[in-house]
Amino acid sequence: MERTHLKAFADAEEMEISFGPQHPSTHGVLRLMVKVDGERILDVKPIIGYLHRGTEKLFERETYNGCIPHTDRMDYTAAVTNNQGLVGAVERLMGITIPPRAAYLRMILAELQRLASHLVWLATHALDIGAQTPYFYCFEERDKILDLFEEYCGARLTTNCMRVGGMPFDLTPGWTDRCRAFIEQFPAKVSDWERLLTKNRIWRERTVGVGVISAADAIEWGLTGPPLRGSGVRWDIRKVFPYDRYDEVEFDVPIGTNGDTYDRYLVRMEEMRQSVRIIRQCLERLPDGPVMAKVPKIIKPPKGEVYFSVEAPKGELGYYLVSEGGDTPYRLHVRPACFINLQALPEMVRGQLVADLVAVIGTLDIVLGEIDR
Amino acid sequence: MTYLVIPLVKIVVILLVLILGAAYLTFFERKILAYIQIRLGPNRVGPKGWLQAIADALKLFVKEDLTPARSEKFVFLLAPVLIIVPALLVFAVIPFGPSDIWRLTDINVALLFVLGVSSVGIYGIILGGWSSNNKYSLMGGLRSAAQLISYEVPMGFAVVTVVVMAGSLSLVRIVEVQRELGVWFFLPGIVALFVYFVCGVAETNRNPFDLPEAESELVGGFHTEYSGMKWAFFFLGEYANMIVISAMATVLFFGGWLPPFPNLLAPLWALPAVAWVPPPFWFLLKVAAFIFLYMWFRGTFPRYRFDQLMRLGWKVLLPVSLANLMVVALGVLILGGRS
Amino acid sequence: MSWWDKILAFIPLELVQGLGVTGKYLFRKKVTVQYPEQRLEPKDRFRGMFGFSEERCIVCHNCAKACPIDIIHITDHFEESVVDGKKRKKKVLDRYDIDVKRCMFCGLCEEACPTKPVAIWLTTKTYETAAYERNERLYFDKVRLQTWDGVLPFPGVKAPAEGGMPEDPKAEKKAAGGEGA
Amino acid sequence: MAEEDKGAARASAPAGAPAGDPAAAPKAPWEDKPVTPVPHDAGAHPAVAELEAAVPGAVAEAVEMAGQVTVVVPLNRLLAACQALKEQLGYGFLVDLTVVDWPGREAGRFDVVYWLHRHRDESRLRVKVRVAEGQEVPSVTPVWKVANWMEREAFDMFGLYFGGHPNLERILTWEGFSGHPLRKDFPLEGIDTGAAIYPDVFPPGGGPVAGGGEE
Repeated sequence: MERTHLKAFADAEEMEISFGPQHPSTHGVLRLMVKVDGERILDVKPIIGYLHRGTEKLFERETYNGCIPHTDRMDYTAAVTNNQGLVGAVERLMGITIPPRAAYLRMILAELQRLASHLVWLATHALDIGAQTPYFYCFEERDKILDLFEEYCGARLTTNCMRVGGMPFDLTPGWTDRCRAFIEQFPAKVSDWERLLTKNRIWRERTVGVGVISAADAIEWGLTGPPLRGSGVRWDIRKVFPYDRYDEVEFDVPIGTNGDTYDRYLVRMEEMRQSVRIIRQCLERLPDGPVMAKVPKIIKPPKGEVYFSVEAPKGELGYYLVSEGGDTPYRLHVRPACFINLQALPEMVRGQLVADLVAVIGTLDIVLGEIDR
Repeated sequence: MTYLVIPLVKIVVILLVLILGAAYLTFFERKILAYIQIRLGPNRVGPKGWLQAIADALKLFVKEDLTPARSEKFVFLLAPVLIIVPALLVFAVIPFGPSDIWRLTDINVALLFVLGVSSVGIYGIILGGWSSNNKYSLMGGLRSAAQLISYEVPMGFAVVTVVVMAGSLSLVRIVEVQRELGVWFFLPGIVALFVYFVCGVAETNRNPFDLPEAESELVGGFHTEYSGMKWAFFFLGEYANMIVISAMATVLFFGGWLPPFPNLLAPLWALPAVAWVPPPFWFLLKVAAFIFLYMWFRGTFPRYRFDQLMRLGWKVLLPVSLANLMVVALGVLILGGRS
Repeated sequence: MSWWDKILAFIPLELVQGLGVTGKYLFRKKVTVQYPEQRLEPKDRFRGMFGFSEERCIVCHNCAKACPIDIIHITDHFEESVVDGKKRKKKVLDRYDIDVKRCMFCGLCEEACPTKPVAIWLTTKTYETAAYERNERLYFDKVRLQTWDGVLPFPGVKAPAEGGMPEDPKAEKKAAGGEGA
Repeated sequence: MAEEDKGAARASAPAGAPAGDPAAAPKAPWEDKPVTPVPHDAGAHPAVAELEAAVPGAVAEAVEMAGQVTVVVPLNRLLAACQALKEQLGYGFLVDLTVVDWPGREAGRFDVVYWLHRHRDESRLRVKVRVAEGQEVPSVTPVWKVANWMEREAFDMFGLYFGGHPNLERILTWEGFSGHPLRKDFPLEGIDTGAAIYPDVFPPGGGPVAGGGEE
């Protein structure tokens, strides 16, 4: 009697596995209903919402500056870029121009955040594929970045470091030196990790040709950020709609060719180097002057609507702000990059193996805080 | 009387050393991994963390032993036993030193015995994965079966290379031949050593071939549902198997208990200052080096995928080991082997 | 790719290179901080446990309004007193509670505080606020906010009631909207 | 239009603004009062004209604000307009889809907002359609695959039905959740949800209330 279920189990051709929400490599509370035939994936159905906190509803009761801490908690590995998008949207709607020093500070912090976010990605992606050690190397570097954040704004993860109209504080004395010291030693570390992974035959076998998505499909599925660039589309908000002072710095937008996991890996590694390049230029040019524009004490944008997006580490992070002229947003919608990138997951893994599923989740670099909001 | 007592004492000693050694291997592994990962590792229990292994064992002893409600109870219980017993059994024939004191027994088909017994261990994994009634465990068990089939064959051929060179299946004899020839077999058999060690890593389910447990894919693989002492048996079995593979590599390719350059430096080893060093010291040193290699691998490499692992086994290691066997056999034929 | 390259490709040189990287790190200085014995010192602007000074507070409710999640609860009343023959009305603080367990340490309350030096601040370097019973131990009224009953101050930091208050409105503690330096 | 976003950025941020010499130059833009963008009619905007030419009657209203063009499309022309936008005008990338709730508005309670991007000249266009409560919106999933989850989210949060959607389920809240959280009439402090999940434990209306239990 007891054996019947095992027998049924053995006879079944398809098996449905519930992957998550407590699975070690679903990067949070993602749940995937995976239909497999042996180890081959027939279909994947993502189930999300375990971390839904109603952020957009909360925005509707907060003052504009009060919204900023809430954005920290969406993509919690990249709080600075989240802040940047929100304040950018409000500034666009109010027509505020921020002082150049504030703009450069924002760029420095945002690029540091991009490094930190990519480090988390590399750490967890490598861990998913089975290499434990890069995790610790990456987190060591990330901690140095978080130290810089802590020195600047007092928090390491949920920075809340921007205000409508500029930056709340100026840099502490010596911050630029420490930042420069960090970015000078950083590229050598990237090379170390690349020696560990890039040419490694196991790493290549695990990533080349896995989770392929063509350029046309990538656009169709709305991918942005490294997943789009990995497919060979040279498209970056920083270049297309430059915000802050991105039009004044030089940097390249790396692209891949095949749109597979390996290309996305290479793109992100190169983006880290480009970020270092941007930070170096910003530190050289960092002008003196105020860090806060003249803004009214109570921020009341005019009636109207605006969409403003930044190139977050995960892709295009957009804020759609509808104002009725009050001191709280009438509606503040977030266009989360991860949410939309995750949607392409079933398309990318269908027909591949369970081990690839893990690799593709890692390469999409999702953060459930942003997906569920 | 001595006929019974001395082997019994030896068995007890070997088992104790082995189990304690396996327990402490976990400690060393954590330490080495931590140092590779610029951490300190366990250093709280006891002086410098030296009691960590004991604490872990104690924890596992007192931990609640869960059996999934709809599992195959008997097989579920049998699996950990199946994995640890063969791993321990192998040590019956491994020679730690030249004289009879340093080994339990010397049988003339020791190599066959080792290969045969150690492959039984895989059944523990397969059965454990199947009987847990967990999909992740089942997949872990299936992967393990595939791995077993793919890697037993090239490993066998790698070992045969040594047999061709030594002309014997007795482990003692193999070491003796290495001493007589004055050259350890890793030099003529470098390819065989490589194949053997890769297969050994795969057989023990260690990184980069740790697919059956593959934590980031299958949660815990075949031992997802195990806890407490049953789980500890899996763990002990894994580490005991590592010791087995390392010990075999030492015996087959690195001259077992022989000190480095036994003939060239013979006067040095005869000096009273070093002559008191018992032969097992050299043996254990070499084993430790191999085990360190295991841990170094774990700290460096990503994990292979299931189909890639099979491809590596069948398409690379098998032809390489076969070709190598032919070359070595030819060499032995030309140089006047001793068979 | 010639046949020689193909054979060479069999030899896993890049794996050895990877082993070299991890081998190099094996002998590097370790970065672990042994927590209870060693503590990382937070930076000056670090947002930690609340400090509050009742004498500085002018009961303006700005912090409560600035708080995005409304965890600062303030009630007050007017007290009339006669000083030098003149009637004076003074706001008196009845209750100043912070529900620290829900706090997200954004620091907006400190920025909103109009007094100089600030009456509420988070730059205390103190982060060990863990408690077994969050509803009791992490709900701070105005007395506990100043005496830090149940909070372990960071070594060298004093509780507000013992004088551990920010001395001067330093440049970095300026409120948002202040002029740049 | 290629410059629509860039242009706005430039207009409000003159390049090379003097940082070191504020006294000589006129007031820097960040020291002055902000120049608030004003919405104005964009009927003549080339993108709007193109759309009107491709699908006659598709443009009910066109507004430009802060360099961003909004086209209001009548509900019955939506699918045709979207198809034309994608296939003829080249808006291959649906950036965002969301809903704004305007309770009590005469023209229909909801605004469904589509934010499109064209890679050809990197320009963007906002398409808006007004929907009354209970009215069905044609799904744009056949046009842009990416709309799938966005529409599911809009359904989940606002209770808008997208006709022809392949899999219109709740996405962020759970199946069986009652209410649509981002509607303006949904209480901020949440609703009693315990009853819906554990009908045996909590009687209807007697479940734990989100945000309750404080003080």
